[in-house]
Amino acid sequence: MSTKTYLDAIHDAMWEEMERLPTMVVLGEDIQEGGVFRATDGMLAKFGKDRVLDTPLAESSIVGIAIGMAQNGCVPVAEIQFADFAFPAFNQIISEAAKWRYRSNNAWGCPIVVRMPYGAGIRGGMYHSQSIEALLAHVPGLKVVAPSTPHDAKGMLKAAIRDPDPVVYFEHKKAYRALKDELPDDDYVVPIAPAQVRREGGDLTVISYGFMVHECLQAAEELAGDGVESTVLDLRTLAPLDRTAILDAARRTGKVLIVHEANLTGGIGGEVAAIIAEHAFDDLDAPIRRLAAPDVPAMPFSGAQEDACLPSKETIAAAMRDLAAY
Amino acid sequence: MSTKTYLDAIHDAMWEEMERLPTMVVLGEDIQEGGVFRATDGMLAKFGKDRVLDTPLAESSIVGIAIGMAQNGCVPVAEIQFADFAFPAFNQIISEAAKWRYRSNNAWGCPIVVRMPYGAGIRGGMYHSQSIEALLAHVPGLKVVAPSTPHDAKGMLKAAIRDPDPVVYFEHKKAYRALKDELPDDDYVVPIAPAQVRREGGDLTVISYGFMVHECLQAAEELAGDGVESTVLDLRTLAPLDRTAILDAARRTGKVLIVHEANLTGGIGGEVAAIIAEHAFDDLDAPIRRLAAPDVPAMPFSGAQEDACLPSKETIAAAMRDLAAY
Amino acid sequence: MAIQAKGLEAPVEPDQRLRMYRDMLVARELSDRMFTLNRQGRAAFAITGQGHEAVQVAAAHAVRPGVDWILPYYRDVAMMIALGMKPRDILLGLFAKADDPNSGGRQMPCHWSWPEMRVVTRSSVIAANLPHAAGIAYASKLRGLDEVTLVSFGEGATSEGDFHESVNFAAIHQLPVVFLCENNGYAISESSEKQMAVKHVADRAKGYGIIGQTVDGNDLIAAHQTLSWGVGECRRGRGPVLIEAKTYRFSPHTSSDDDRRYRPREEVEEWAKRDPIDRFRTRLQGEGALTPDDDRALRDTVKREIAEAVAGAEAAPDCDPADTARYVYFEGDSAQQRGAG
Amino acid sequence: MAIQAKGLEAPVEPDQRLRMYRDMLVARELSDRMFTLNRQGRAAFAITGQGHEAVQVAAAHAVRPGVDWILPYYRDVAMMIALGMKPRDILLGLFAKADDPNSGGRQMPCHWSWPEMRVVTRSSVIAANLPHAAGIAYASKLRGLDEVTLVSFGEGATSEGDFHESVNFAAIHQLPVVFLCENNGYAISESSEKQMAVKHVADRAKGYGIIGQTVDGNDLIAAHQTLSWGVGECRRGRGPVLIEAKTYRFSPHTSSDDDRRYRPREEVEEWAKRDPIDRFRTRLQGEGALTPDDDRALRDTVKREIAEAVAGAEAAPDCDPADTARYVYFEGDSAQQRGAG
Ligand SMILES: Cc1ncc(C[n+]2csc(CCOP(=O)(O)OP(=O)(O)O)c2C)c(N)n1
Ligand SMILES: Cc1ncc(C[n+]2csc(CCOP(=O)(O)OP(=O)(O)O)c2C)c(N)n1
Ligand SMILES: [Mg+2]
Ligand SMILES: [Mg+2]
Repeated sequence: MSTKTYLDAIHDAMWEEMERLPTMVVLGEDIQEGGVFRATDGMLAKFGKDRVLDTPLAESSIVGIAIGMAQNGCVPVAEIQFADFAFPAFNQIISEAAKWRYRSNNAWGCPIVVRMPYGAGIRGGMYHSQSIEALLAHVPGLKVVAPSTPHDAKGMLKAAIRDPDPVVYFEHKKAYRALKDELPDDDYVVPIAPAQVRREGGDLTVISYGFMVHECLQAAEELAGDGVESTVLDLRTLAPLDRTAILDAARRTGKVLIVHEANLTGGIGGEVAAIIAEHAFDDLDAPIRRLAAPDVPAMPFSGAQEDACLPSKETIAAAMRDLAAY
Repeated sequence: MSTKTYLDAIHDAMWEEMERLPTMVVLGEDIQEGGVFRATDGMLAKFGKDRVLDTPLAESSIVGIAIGMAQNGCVPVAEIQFADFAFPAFNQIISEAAKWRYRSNNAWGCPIVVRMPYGAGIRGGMYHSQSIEALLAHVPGLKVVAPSTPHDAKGMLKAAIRDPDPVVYFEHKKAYRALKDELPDDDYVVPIAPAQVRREGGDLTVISYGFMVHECLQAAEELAGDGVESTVLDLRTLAPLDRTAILDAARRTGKVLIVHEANLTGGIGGEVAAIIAEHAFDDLDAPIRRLAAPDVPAMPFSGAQEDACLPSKETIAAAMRDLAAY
Repeated sequence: MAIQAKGLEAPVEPDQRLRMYRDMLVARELSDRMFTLNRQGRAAFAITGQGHEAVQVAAAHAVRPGVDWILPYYRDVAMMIALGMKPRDILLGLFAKADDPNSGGRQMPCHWSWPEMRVVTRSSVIAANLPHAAGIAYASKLRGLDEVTLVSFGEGATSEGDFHESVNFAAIHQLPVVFLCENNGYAISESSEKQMAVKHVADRAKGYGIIGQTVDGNDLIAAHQTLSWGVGECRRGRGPVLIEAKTYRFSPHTSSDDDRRYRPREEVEEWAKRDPIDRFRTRLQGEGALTPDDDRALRDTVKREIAEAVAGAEAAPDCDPADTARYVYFEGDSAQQRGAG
Repeated sequence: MAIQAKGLEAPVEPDQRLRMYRDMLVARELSDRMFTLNRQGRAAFAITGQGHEAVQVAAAHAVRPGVDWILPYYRDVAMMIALGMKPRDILLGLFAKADDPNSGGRQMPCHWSWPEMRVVTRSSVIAANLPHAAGIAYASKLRGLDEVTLVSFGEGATSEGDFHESVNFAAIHQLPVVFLCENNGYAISESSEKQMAVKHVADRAKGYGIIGQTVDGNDLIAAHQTLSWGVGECRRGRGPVLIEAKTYRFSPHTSSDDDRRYRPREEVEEWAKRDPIDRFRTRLQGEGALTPDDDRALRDTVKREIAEAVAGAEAAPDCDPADTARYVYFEGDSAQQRGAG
C-alpha cells in the first residue's frame, strides 16, 4: 500500500497501462511537459514523444484523432485540458465515438478514453469550473464516470482504458491534491457501472458523485451526531446508471436527497429522481429533494459568488434535516 | 385566417419579421435556394443575397457569425440544416451565446435565434432524425422552444426573433407538411415560457411536446372512449420550463405520464418527473411514468427499427391505461 | 483544365483498364437504379455519385486493398464497386435490410463500412471523419506499418473546422494521408465560391505547408496517375498530400433534392459532354481495347446483373425490430473487440 | 527578422509616441504587479502580456476608438491601457470585485468587455471569438458602416477549427477584419512547430486567398505601420488581412504556470534583449524625445499610480452573493437591450 493523491492515482493508472500496452498513447495539449495539472508528469522521458503526444490546440481533432488511432491498434487516452473546453469536441464525442459501434452494427468499436478535469471550488471562474457531465450522460453509446476517491480514480481509469467502448472520464480538479488514499501496489480495476454505498443509515439516502460525495459524507457525519442515520450512495458511473443501487437505497430509506454541483435543471439529479419516482414510488416517504448549483450559465470567478453556487456540507446538512423531519 | 402548414408558419414568421426589421438576416446552408425544407423559399428574390445569406458548410461559424451580427445591430436567424449537425456548433451555443449576458454582467446581450429541424418519423436514419433538445435545455442562458402546432410555430418564432436572449428553436420535420392550422392574418406572438393545456381531464396527465403531442392527443381521445379523461399538457418551451403548469396538472390529476421521442435517460422527461416528485409529491397517486425512445445512440434508417424507437398513440394509450388502473 | 499528373506512376495494364471501365459502368447503372427505385417508392432515399466515377475508380486502383485505409464518402459508389463491394450489398443498404453489411440497415444508404477492406464506418456529418484519417495514419506511423490512409470528401467539406484541424495535424506529423477532394462545384445548392475565396481546393494546401495538386477528375488515367503519385508520396514519407479532382455530379444532391433550382441546364449539359465513362470508352475504343460490340454486350450484362441484384436485395429480410437496441455497447468477450491494443 | 511594414501609414507624432511609451510602461508595471499580488496570495489568478506591449499599443493606435470593433484576448493588457481602460478597472477584475467593469467579477481577470469602446465580451475558449469578429464585420458591411473589426489571438489559436471557419468566411465576403496574431512562439508549453508545419502564421493566409503579413511585434513603429496599413486595407474594401506580430512573453503563461519546465533560460534571455519597451525607450532617447531624467520621473509616476490603483481596487467591495443569479437572461424592458434591431 502507498499513500497517493487523487492526481497520483490518475497518473499512476496511465503510467501502468502505458507500461503494459505498447500502443497506448496519451494525447492532448501540454501533455509532454506533464500537463497543466501534472497528470502526465514524467511520461515524455519514459515513453517518448510519439506515445506522449502534444497535439495542436484543437479539441475536435484531439478526440477525432483518438478515434482514428483506436481503429488502428492504438489505445488512446485523450486529455481535454478543462471540461469547459470539451464543447468544440462534442461533435466527435457524440456524433462519432458514441455512435460508432451502433451505426456499424458492431463491425467497428471505439475504445477511447477522454479525460476531462471538471468541477469548481478552485477559483477557476466561468470557464475553468464547469460540470458538464449531464450532457454526455444523455448520450447512449458513451460511458461516463466520475470517481470520487483516489482508489476509484485509479481503478476506474484502468477499467476505462480496458473498456471496449468510449469512456468519458471526469476527474475533479479540487480532488487532485485534496484527497489521499492508501492504494494497493498491485494492479486492480474498479468496474464501470456499480455505484458504491459510502455510508449506511436507515433514515434517509443522499445520492451524489465526484467531489460532492465528501461534502455529503461530512454532512451525514454531522447528522449522525443528532441521531439521524443516512446512507450515502456514490454513483461513480453516471452512464449507464446503477439503477439497482439507486432503487435499493431509495426503497430502504424512503427518503432521498440528490446532490451535485452541476446546475439543477437537466442535471443527473433529475434522471435519478425520475428513476426513483417511477420505480420506487410505493416506498417513498417524502418528496425527492435535489440540491445543486443554481441555473446560472457557469460559476463566477468571484469567490463569494462561487461559494453561493456550490452545495456545501452546511447546505447539505440543512436539506437532510428538512428531509428527515418530513 | 388562412390555412397554413407548420412549414408555412415558420416561413411566414421569418418573412414578416424580415419585412419589419431591415437588419434581420437569415443565414445557413442552402438558404438562398429556399433551404432543404423550403423554409426560406422566395426570400432571396425578395430580400437579396446579403440578408438571405448562404454560409459555408461550417456550423460553428454559422452560429458564431450570428452572434457577431447580433452585436452590431443585426437580427440573425441561423438555420442548422438538421439538428443532428448542431454538434459542431455546440461550443458557440453553449460557451458563447448562453454565457454572453451573464459573463459581461449584462453589458452585452446575445439576441440570436438558432433554428434546428429535428425529430424522427421521416426515414432520415441516424443522422437526420435526432432529438437533441435535452442537451440544450440543461444550459442556463439559453431559451429552448419546441412548438407543436402551426399556430405556435409562427407565434413562437416571432417571439424568439424579438427575444433579447438566445433562443434555440426546434422545429419538427414530420410536422412540416403533416400539420395544418387556420392562422390569423394579423401579426401575433406566442410568448416563450407558458405551457399549454391541449386537453382537460381529471384522471391523469400526459406531458409532452413537439410532434408527440399529437400522438398523445390521439391516445387521450381513444381513452376517453373508455371513460378515462386525461389532461394533455404541451410544454412548448423546454427551457425555462413552466413549472407552474406542470405542477398544476400533476396535482389536479395525481397521475402523470411524460412522453418524448428523445431517448429516455437524461431526457426532458427526467427533469419534469423530478420537479413533480419534489414539489407535488403529496398529491401523487401513482408512480410518475415516462415513455420515450430506448437508449440507442440514434434512430436507425430501417423503418421497422425506427418505428420500434418511437412512442406511438398505441404505446402511449397502453401506458395511459396502465397508469389509470394503478 | 490541364492534367497535372506528377510523374507517371502505376501504368495501367489493358486488363485493368477494362476492369476499371466495367466498374464505372456498374456504379453508374446501380446509381441510376437507386434513384429510380426511390422514385418508384421502393426505396426511402438515394444518394449517389454519377459523374464522379473516374476519380473514384482511380482511387480504388491507387491504394492497396486490405492494406491501405479508406474513408470514403456517400458519393463513392464507384470506389466501393472497384474495391469489390457487390451491388447487392449496396442495395441491401438502400432497402435498409438486416443483412446490409455497411450498417445493418441503421444508416442511410452509401454510408460505407467494410472492416476487411479497411473501409472505416462514417457518419453523415460532413468532414467529421477527416480527423479519423489523421489518427489512423498516426497509428500506422507509430507502429511502423507501411500503410496509407485515403479519405475522400467534397469541396464543401473543406469549409468545416475539422478539415483544417485534420490537415494541419497530418502536416505537422508528415502523416501518410491522401486527402482526396472530389470537387463537383456544389455543396447541395451552394457553388464553390460560397465555400472559399481561392480558386482551387488545392490552394488550401499552402496554408499547411503541404503539396496540393489539382487533376481532371473525369479523366481516369490522369486521376489514377495523380492518386498513385499521392499514395507513393505518402509511402515515401513525404505525405500528406491534398488532391483535388475536378468533377461534376450528374444527379441531384440526393433523391430529396431538385438541382434544377440552382444549376443552369446549360452547365449540366456542358459537363455531360465530359462524362468520364464516355471519355474512357472513347479512349479504350481508340486504343482498340474495346469494340462497339463488346461494349454493348458488357453493358447488357451489367444491366442484367444489377436488375438481378435489385430483385435479390429487395426480397431479403427486413431488420428485426427486436434488434433495435443491440450493439449500443460491446456485447460479449471484450478481448475480441476491434481496435484495442 | 526584417520589418515588413507595407507603406508608411499613420506617421506617429512626438506626443503620440510619448503616450505610447507611457502606456507600455503602465501595462508592464501593472502586469508585474498582478503577478506579485498573486504570489502574495492577494489575487487568485493572474494572466498578462509582458513582452507583447509594442504590438498591442500599436493596434490600439491603429484603430479608431469607439468606431472600430475590438476583440482582444487575455494578453492584451497594453492594448486596453492604450484604449483608455484604467489600471484600477483592470485590478477590480483581478480582485473579482463587484465593480469590475469587464464582468462584474464573474470572469477571470483580463477577459475584456467594454461596450462604449466596442470591446466585445469574450470567453476563455481559445479562438471562439474569431467568428464573432467575422459576424460583426459582416454587419458593418451589410449596414454600410465604415467600421473595421480587429481581433487578436495567439498562434496556438490558429489550430482551432474556428480560426479556419472565420478567416474563410471573412475572405469569401471580403470583410473588414484585421486578424492579428500575437505569435509568441508558445501555446502554454507547446512551441509553434507543434501547431503548424508552416514557418509563419502569415503563411496560413495563402489558403484563404487573403494577404498575410509578418511584422516584428517588438518594434512599436513597425507594428504600428503594419497595423495601420491593415486597418486601411480593410477600410478600402480590400480586407480581410492576417497580420502576424512576432513577439515573446516574458512571464509564465499564467500565474499557475511554470515556464522553466519548457523554455530554455537562454532563449528567455535572448528575447529579453529585444524587450519592446527598452527598444522604444532607446529610440525615443536617440531621437531626443525623452531624457533619462524624464524617463526616471515618468517611471516613478507610473509606479506610484499603479500602487494607488492597487490599494483602491483591493479595498473596493466584493461581489454580493445575492447577485449570483442575476443576468442569466435579460431583466427588464427588452427595448433597451443591445444588439437587436
Ligand atoms: C456537418 C454537416 N452539415 C450539413 C450537412 C448536410 N449536407 C449533406 S451533404 C452537404 C453538401 C456537401 O457538399 P460537398 O462537401 O461539396 O460534397 P458533395 O455532396 O458535393 O459531393 C450538406 C450541406 C451534413 N451532412 N453535415
Ligand atoms: C479551447 C481551449 N482549449 C484550451 C485552452 C487552455 N489554454 C488557454 S491559453 C492556451 C494557449 C494559447 O496559446 P496561444 O494561442 O499561442 O496564445 P498565448 O497564450 O501564447 O498568447 C491554452 C491551451 C483554452 N483556453 N481554450
Ligand atoms: Mg461538392
Ligand atoms: Mg502563443
